[in-house]
Amino acid sequence: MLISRRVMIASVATAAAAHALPAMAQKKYDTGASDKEIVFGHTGPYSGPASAYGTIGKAIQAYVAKVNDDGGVNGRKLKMITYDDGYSPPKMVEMVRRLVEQDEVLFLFNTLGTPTNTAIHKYVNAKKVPHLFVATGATKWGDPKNFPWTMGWQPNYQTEGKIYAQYILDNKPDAKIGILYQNDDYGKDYLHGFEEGLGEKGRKLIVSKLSYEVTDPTIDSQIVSLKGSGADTFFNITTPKFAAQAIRKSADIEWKPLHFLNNVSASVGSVLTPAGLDKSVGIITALYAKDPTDPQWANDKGYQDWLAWMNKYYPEGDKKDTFNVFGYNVAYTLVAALKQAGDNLTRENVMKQAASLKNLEVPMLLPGIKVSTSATDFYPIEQEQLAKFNGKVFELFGKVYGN
Amino acid sequence: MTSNQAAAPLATPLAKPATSWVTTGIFIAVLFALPYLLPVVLPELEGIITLKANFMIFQFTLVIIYAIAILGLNIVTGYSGQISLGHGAFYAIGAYTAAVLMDKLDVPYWATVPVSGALCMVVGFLFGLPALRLTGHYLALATFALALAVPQLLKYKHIEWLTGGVQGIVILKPDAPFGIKFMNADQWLYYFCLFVACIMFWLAMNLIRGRFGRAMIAIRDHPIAAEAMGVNNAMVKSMAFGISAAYTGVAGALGAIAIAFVAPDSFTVFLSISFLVGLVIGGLASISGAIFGAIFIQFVPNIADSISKAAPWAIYGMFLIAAVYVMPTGAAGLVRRLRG
Amino acid sequence: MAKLLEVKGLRAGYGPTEVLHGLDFEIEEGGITTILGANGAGKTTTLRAICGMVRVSGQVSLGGQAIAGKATEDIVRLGVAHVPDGRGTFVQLTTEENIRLGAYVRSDKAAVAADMERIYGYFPRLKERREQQAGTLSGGEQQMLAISRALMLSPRLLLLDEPSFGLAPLIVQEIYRILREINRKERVSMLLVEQNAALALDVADHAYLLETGNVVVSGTSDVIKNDETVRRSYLGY
Amino acid sequence: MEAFLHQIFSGLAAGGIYASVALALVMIYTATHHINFAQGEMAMFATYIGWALIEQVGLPYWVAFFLTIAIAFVAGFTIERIVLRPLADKPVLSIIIAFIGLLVIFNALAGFFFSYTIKAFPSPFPTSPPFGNKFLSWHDLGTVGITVMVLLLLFGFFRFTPLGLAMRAAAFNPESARLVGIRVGLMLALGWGLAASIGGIAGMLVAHVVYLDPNMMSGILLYGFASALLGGIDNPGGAVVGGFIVGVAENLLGAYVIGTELKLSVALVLIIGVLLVRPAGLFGRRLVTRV
Repeated sequence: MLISRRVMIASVATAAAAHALPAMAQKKYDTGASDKEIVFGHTGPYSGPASAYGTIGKAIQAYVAKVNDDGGVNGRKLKMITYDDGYSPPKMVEMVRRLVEQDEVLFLFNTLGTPTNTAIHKYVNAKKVPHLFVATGATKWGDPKNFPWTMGWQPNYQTEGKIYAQYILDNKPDAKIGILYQNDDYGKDYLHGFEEGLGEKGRKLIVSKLSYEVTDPTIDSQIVSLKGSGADTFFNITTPKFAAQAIRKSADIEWKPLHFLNNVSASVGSVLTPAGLDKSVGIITALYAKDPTDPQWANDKGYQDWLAWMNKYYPEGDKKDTFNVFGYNVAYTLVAALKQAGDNLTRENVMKQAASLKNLEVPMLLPGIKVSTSATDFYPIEQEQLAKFNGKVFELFGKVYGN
Repeated sequence: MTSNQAAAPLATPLAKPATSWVTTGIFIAVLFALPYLLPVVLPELEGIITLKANFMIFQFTLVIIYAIAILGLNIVTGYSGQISLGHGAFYAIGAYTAAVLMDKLDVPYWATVPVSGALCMVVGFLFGLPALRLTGHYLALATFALALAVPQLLKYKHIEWLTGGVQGIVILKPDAPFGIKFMNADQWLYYFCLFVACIMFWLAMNLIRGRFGRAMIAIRDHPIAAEAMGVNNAMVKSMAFGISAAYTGVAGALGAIAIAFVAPDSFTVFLSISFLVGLVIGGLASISGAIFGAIFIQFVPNIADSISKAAPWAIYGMFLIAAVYVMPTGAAGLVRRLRG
Repeated sequence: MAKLLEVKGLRAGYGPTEVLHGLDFEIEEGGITTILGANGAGKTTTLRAICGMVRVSGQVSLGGQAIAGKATEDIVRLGVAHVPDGRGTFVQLTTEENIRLGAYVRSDKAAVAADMERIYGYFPRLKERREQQAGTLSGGEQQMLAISRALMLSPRLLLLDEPSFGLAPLIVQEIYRILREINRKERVSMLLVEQNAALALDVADHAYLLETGNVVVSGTSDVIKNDETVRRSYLGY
Repeated sequence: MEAFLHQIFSGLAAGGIYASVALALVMIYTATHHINFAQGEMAMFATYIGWALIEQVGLPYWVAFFLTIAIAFVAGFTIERIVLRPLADKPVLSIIIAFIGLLVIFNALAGFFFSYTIKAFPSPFPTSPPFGNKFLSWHDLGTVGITVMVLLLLFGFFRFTPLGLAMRAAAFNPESARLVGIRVGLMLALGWGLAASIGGIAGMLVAHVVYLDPNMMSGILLYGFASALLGGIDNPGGAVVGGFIVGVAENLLGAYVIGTELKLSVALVLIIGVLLVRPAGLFGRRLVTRV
């Protein structure tokens, strides 16, 4: 009797479980995920020489706050744990290990910097922790064969360099090219892509190639040398401060080359305005995101949503700062991937979903530029469009490069 | 930094070694037991000892490494009285030596450590011979220049084949040897570093209490008298600089092995400044001070970060100023005061 | 004669060590008083205590005004000039800048200029070297410079810490001759600390003898000079 | 040839910047015998105040300029009183750590209050090139002019005023300074105030050229430091000349000799070489003391 009753209860329970199975089937969790929340990790340079990028982490946090206010992702709140890595590779290793081993996050998101991410590249792949949408434009983040747990996000620097090279070969095959680049991984990546795009023959067009260090107070001397080299085309691989100096100095010494400015510094408000809008006319750049300081987007829905979000969730943030657009866009991408993952919040599925984004439209990306990934394509944004500054706005022109 | 007046002390030196043999013994025993003590002290770690405890063991590994580096700086600044803002350079040279040897020549990791130390000793000595003719601010500028120049040299295009340029070198993290099963890579690395540290600290103690140590201290306190007594000041100072560089180089090699990656960005000027901070806050001319200093530079930035994401450096700066208010002779000096 | 400085129960020391264990002495207006004693008796500390350069307790009054515990620069402003042990030369400044600094707290420009000329009258060698860096002066010249700087304050009380130290006998004689002259002509009261007791007793009116931080003997110079036991047991000549 | 002249003149323009920063370093050294590592960050912060006064409050340039100098003076004075006073009798290295503390605090606070995007700082000088030349702008000339003016004022102040003399005396020998009635603590605080003011001037001149951001001074301070030591740390005139030498030498080396990658390293090695031969700097006075 007793036994049969126990059996009966058991069988009822089994039946109930069996019945519930279809609905429950996908509720699978790895560490960091639960019915209530999804915990993920992030690091950024809140202190130290690269602290200008710290705002990206703050913007992501502000976006997470908005998502949670709107009800979270599939009913789960997002919890972001973020630490300061000071742009130092050893510190990054420590902080990422803390996130993975002590905080037990589900995945890592948008960790910043090429040397810093290189330092943890092997580790996260050995641990099989999704390492999503890292904030660097190096090429190595899209290597699913060898590093199936790491994925980039922004168009990589090499691709962008190739776009400029292609444009020069098509439109100015007799150019005499002068290049100024920052002497670090970022500058060299651009340079590498550009030279590769020019090809064996095109490389002969380069008449001068100069570098600067971030500690240099000014780059006036380099601009003077570039002018002296007779270059009539200028590829400007510099961060905002040096970009503004370069634009102004070349105007001051009346050097008027065909000027290509890397996307890193293509901000109307925080680079061209300080440099002088009149001095910036004719600058060509490759864009993929909307510049919040470019008046052409003033009535754009995506921009207005962004502005409303900035005002509500990140009022102390600088609205001229393109990094705040970057944070918003990348966080938007993440939320889309997580939505797609549904209730199956294993590390494997998160990675799988991040690698199956199909033509995702992100509000602060340029119209027509979409986020797409696949099991073999770990470069979410590969499209960029050239734009020329007309004294007021960047006018997009030509085709959308990339696929 | 102060004027060239010989009377102005660089720091208040501590008179005697802080710790007795008994306390030293207990301390070392605790360090050796640490990987097994952690789960006991923090019961919530039980059962998951592998993961959470591993991270802490990794952090303590870093503390040990920094302690060796600070000890090295202490030899030159604390005992020999020469200010150096450039020891990050030796840390970088040590780290790159280890990385290049492992990456290009497949030298086993443990063998790279003495090589790094030896190379740094030579570089430090050669740098010291001319540079130590400078004093005060001038030496500070020279050493600071070294800290600034080394990362730039490391990415110089003509040695890129060796150093990996701006990309740096990724190396393999060593596993426990002989197929030891009860120890994972982190624990093994901890013991390896601890072992090296014990040797280095023991050597330092003997060095400082010996003839050479007395010569260094004599030069620091009474340069003219020392010279008159037949001490070759220039040679002793340069040797001290070389030995100090060797310590920091050994630390750099261990650091490279622990992090399994080197790049120019790992060795900015801020690293050198951190060592100086660790040195002063730990306690000058104090061997145990190096450990306190290492704990400070390892953990206080994390605390600052946890207090404010808006401006962690502002918090860190306040910690720095507060530390010199409360402990003008460093943590080692404070401990001494509390004891007696 | 009126008392310029009265000291009662003066204790002073460095850190935890007390050097002076309750001194009582006084200085008469216009006179020269000397403090004698062996090395380490507390002579220099006594002078430093009067100027507030060390931690003190007890009473020190200058012309009836309590000065114990005041800051050095405030005591100086009350007219106490100090020729310190080691002369305290500003070695990087010129001779004349050193002398000008002596009058830093005075605002009577015309009188300062006059004083400067008068002092150059006492020490013509300094006038010759007025543009020279003070660190390059000889020991005797630096001592003269220290005295000149102190005099520029136009002090009521001049504290002198071993002005003969390390100088050749001829120069010592010259300095003492000038000190006596200044005392007589300008009525500057002086408190003189000396190891060379014979020299000090020669110029001073009154003497105190210190031993390990206590006054053991006091009296007029003549009395002490002629007291055989004191001379033998304390002064050693 | 034209390019060569261009390099020389842009070196002179950069030299003007280094000179103005070196002058601030010499100032604080003369007054306190410390080299303040936080000097650059303090100057940067003062420049932000100037920027806010011009761009946000809307004051005319020169009003904001002098107001900033005054604010910097008060701030420098206050920092000495609050932060450094309690450390007065502490070991030198403790004070250096406090400087490092101040450096990171100001750097972080500037980013926190003013964000990291670069800001254009106006120049009070005309934008058209002076006398039709194409090598130097009015701002470059103005920088040199103001730096030389500050230099002359400082020289006069230290040489001919009792207060200036007292400040030097207090730095050289605080104990003797007290014995002539100088309030040494006050002198140190005044020295900090003056140095902060000069730093503010330098910052405002520099910011127009390099753009204002929280890390504006990190590179410049090093060049300023090198210039000051090259010229002689106790010699304001030497520091200014040192600034020009460093500016021109760095440009020419980078453009014609060693390339831009190593120019900083090589420039520093050269400076150290000079210091080995002339330990007190090119124009510094070797201190001679007889015992």
